[in-house]
Amino acid sequence: MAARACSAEASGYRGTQMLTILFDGIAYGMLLFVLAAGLAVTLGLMNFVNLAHGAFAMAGGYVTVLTVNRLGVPFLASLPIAFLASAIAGFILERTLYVHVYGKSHLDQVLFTIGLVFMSVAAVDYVMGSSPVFVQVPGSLQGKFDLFGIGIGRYRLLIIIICGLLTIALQCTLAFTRFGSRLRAAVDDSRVARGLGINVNRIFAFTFAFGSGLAGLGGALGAEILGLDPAFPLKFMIYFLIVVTVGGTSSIIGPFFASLLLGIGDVAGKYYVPTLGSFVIYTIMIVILIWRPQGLFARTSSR
Amino acid sequence: MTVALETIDLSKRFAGIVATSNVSFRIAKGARHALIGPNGAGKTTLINLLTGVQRPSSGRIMFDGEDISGFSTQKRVGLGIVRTFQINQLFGDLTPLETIGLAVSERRGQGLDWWRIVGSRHDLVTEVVEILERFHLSDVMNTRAGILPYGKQRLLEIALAIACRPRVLLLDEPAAGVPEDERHEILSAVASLPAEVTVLLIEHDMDIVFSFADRISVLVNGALFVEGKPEEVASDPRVRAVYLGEEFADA
Amino acid sequence: MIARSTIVAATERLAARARWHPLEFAFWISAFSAIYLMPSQHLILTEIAWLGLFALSLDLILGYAGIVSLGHAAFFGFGAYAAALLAKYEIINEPVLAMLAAGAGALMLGFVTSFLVLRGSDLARLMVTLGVALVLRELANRYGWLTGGADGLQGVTIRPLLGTFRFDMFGHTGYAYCLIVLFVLFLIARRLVNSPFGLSLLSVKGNPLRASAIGISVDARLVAIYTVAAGYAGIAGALLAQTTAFASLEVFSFDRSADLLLVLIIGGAGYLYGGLIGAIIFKFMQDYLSALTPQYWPFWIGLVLVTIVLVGRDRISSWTAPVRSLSVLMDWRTLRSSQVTRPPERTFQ
Amino acid sequence: MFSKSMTGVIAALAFGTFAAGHAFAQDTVKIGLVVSMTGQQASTGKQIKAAVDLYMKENGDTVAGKKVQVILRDSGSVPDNTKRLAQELIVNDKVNVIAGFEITPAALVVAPLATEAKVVELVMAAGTSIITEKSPYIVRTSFTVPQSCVIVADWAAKNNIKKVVTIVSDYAPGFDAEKSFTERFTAAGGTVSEAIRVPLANPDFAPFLQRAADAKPDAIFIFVPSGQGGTFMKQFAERGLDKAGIKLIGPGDVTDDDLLPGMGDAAIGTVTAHFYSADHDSPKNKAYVAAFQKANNFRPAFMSLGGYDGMHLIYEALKKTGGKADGDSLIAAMKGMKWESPRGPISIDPDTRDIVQNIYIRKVEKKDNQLYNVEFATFEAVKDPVKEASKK
Repeated sequence: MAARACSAEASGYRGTQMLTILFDGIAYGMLLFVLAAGLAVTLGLMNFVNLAHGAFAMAGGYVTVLTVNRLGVPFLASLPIAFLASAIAGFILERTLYVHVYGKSHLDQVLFTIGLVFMSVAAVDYVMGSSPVFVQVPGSLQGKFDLFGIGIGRYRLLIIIICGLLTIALQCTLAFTRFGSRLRAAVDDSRVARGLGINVNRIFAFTFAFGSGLAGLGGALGAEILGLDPAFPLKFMIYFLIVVTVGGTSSIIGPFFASLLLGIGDVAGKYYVPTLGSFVIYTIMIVILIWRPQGLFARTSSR
Repeated sequence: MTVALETIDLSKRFAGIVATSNVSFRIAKGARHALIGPNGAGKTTLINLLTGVQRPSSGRIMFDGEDISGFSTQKRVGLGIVRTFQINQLFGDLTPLETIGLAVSERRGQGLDWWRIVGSRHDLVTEVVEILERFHLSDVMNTRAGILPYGKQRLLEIALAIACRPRVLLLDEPAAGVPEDERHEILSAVASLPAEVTVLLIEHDMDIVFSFADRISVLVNGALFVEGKPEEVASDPRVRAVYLGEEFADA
Repeated sequence: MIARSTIVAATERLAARARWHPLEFAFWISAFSAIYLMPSQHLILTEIAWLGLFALSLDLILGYAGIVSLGHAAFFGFGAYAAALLAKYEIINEPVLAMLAAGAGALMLGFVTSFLVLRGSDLARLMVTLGVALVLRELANRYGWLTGGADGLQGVTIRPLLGTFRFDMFGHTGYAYCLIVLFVLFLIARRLVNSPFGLSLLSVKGNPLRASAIGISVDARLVAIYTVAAGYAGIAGALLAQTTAFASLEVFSFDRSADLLLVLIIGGAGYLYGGLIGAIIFKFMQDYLSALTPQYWPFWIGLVLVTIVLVGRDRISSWTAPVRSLSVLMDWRTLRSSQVTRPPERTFQ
Repeated sequence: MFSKSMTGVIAALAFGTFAAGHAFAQDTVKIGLVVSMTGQQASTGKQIKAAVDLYMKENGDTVAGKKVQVILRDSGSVPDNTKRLAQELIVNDKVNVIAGFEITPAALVVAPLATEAKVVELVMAAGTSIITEKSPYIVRTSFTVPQSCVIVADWAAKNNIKKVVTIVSDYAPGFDAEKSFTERFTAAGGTVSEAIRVPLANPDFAPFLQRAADAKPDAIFIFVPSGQGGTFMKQFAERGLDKAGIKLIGPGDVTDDDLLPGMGDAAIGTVTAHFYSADHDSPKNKAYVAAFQKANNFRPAFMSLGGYDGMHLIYEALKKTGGKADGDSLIAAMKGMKWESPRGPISIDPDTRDIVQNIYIRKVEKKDNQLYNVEFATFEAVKDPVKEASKK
């Protein structure tokens, strides 16, 4: 009797633990999505492999650190600033540099963007120093509270809310606005879209800037959880790439689910089998890519 | 007659669309067989099926009485079923010399030979040169295929197929897009193909068809419509209606 | 009736690509004379030698078969750990044999993983190759009892070469050893790319559809060359491990694969010398920069990459003009060897 | 091919003359400083570099009639680079001392060179105990991980902490920390309910912390390499563990002075044992901190001391040998050297060539709105416990 009660309690406890882990995983996943969404679009739209995407995320992160810690801007207010800063940076780079590389081979694109990563890493190191930095997050966002025994980290909750809203907004833009339809047309087949008189380049420039902005926002939000130092773009590049390759680039729903899978898998893996490391994730990625080279969620109808 | 290549109820469907429906026809050994039909009649699909680029949804392909439906492209090439392409599919970076040299060494099963230097085999080179000469390519044998004049590229296309020693040769519009003055070279090359080689010619140009073929199959909407001797087909009213009529309308 | 002269000419032309050019002799003579002329440089020259071999192996798949890889370090690392472990646990004490064994191991690994890169877009290939390297890195990290994990494999002692030449602190033995291995493997590679097999690789790279239409089994050829390249990379790794008597997780790192691409691109892909020349330029450049500004040299490396791409690899390669002329004489194909990947088709839809 | 011989020749000339020039210039003592200025350990490398520069600024670059010259090389945190760079410094630049090494593998991989070339290897950071045993020419001015761990173990046992979960990074110093703490703590009657190891490369501590928290210990013992402490502390707070009454103890790496200011109030109350705090109350340290912060815009962290005292050790040794700079005389002079460092009184153990220093128990507190490790107990002249144990 007592034994059963106790075991039941234990299992209940385990249950809530699982939910806590799930919660963390979702938060992590959503963060990854916001970070990688831009990459997915640029890839789908221009078939452009941008390994330097993480650099924009890092930029956003450092902007937040500067505005909050040095200028004393409130944390939440600094997020849009981070977004804008990265977006502008993205726009300028796109117009000045990236635009010359679209026509080139994937190898060229990889070389080019890796080069940008190296440069950004060294540059930030020069300006900000190489030790990790932290955003002074308001106390109201620190710590956690319990909800039916589930540990809810305040900050992670914030992440889920913001990223959730962003995702919905993105999906709606793509689904219902004129821009969205043009974008989808361009992603489906840029040649046809051009034929229809859609200015693919302008759409791309805008999307690129927006994607960079999202990355910047992600970087700003992520600094607290992922940590922020000059090596950021290199550390997380792999994760972004996993998200887009596994998720496919024909829609943003694919990358979204891929991010969630990755986030939950990563956190749960570390909690339940801490000894296993990232081994599982990489293996799964390879398997998926062999099984579905176009990505897990790619539309199969398209040739 | 001895049958070289035969299809039995061959069908191919893509996502609902029927590209080839129950095509059953035979090509006699040494025949000069033409396959004609209006655009979108499924001629190219049929070739893809015959060469193994695509797999049939149903039906069989027989070669010398052997069912080869499941064979890979390269295996069929090994058997002697070789094709040319309607749009040039050449190795832009290779010269005709190298292209033919490659094809010959592959045919001789020396493709995995990684130790001997290309051209170290005298008999091979002789054969290569012979083919180049036959297709009037020896003068341009050291020019990149990518920058050859179009007519020469078409010749190389055919020469490349011949280098594989075909027993059945599938010619997909060999003269397509070749300016008038260069055509005769191609046509004579086609005409001078060794008699023992069975030829299936896919062609739009009626002059070529009727000057060349001793048997004609008409394909309409993926199905075999009419088959017979050139004069029969030419005189067949349905064909005139469906196909030639259209042709004339176009002209 | 065929003109004999044509046959002779044809034979000439077909054999031309394989003929040795004076500049090539000069290259190797100066490389070997460095054993005596630049004793103070042997340490860095050693690195150049194995890096050159590593880049050569990438050239085999990238320049000759058009396979893009961001994870070539997988085989390099495998070879390095294999050699180091063989020495540490005194399984094979003679370095040359150990090196060959390591190479063979990497070769097998290459064969197994080659089937992963047959299909899919460039990006998928990039990710798969990268993934393989990451997985190996994780494994090496997991099995710390064997590999030393994050601390690297300590306590490796490399026995004297052929039982007589010990690896001295000045890298004299090391350089001679690496250079000879490099030279032998280069000869084999050179032979290979000028053979009918090499020609068929170019055809597969240029137009797989057509290649299969003349009876070439494309997949088999890709598997073959990928396997060979993996073996080369493994041997390069083994050379690193043996000359430093050490192996750490870094051998698998992404940066290594990325640097490797840079090395090959600097020299130019598709004529075998690209990797070697790239290694020379890259190493001296890196050495110079990192001595000049120890903190921020990656910035300049990055700048070089970006510039190379923006200016265009073909044009950049012209600043290695003498080298180029050599390559041109050897094989005009290198003028376009920069087309290592087909123009991006919409593979991601 | 041209470019090869060209580059080769140029390099040969450049380096050649270089090396030659040095070979003749016997009146200079050369110190090869191999640290990572880029890559994972960059922050550590920069601390050391800054301290070395500071020392030379304060004490000039001539000692015992010799000109001291430091040649800096970036190892990029890659051990096999470290080996080659060290090798080149020894062979081509003919350095008298080879110093730096913030990661254990780097320090170990150079040991055979030091022995073969009879050159002093001065370890300014890496903290694994065994290092100094790998060559008779190795001397260490930083610390050994166990030094702090056993002290904090004693302290925990005395301050009714019964049940502990250990979290360490998955590499040699981590194992040292885990081992030395666990042995000492369990010997004193405590229990370690779970031992968690986190991957060294870009870690996400959250899941591990959750796991630790679910074990409901009195305290979590943490060791992570300097530089990762901040992220850890953030996530410790985010888990709400500070509120849950779970104490945080460990060697001082986690509350690295360099990062402490950014950690936020979550860090307050963390009890660590370590050999240096920027808050250490001595005139020498006050001066050191002031000068250091003036020269760089960051606080001196414990890692900087290895560099500062390392230079001091070299200078003093040279004075003692009257400028004789060969490996044997230098190492002989260094053994048993005693002096007052900003961190407090320290000496070099003549038997092990390892550092002997005070270990302080500190608690993170806010002083004039800045977080500091405030020392409240001192254990004097602590030797490396691992070597001590092995002696018995």
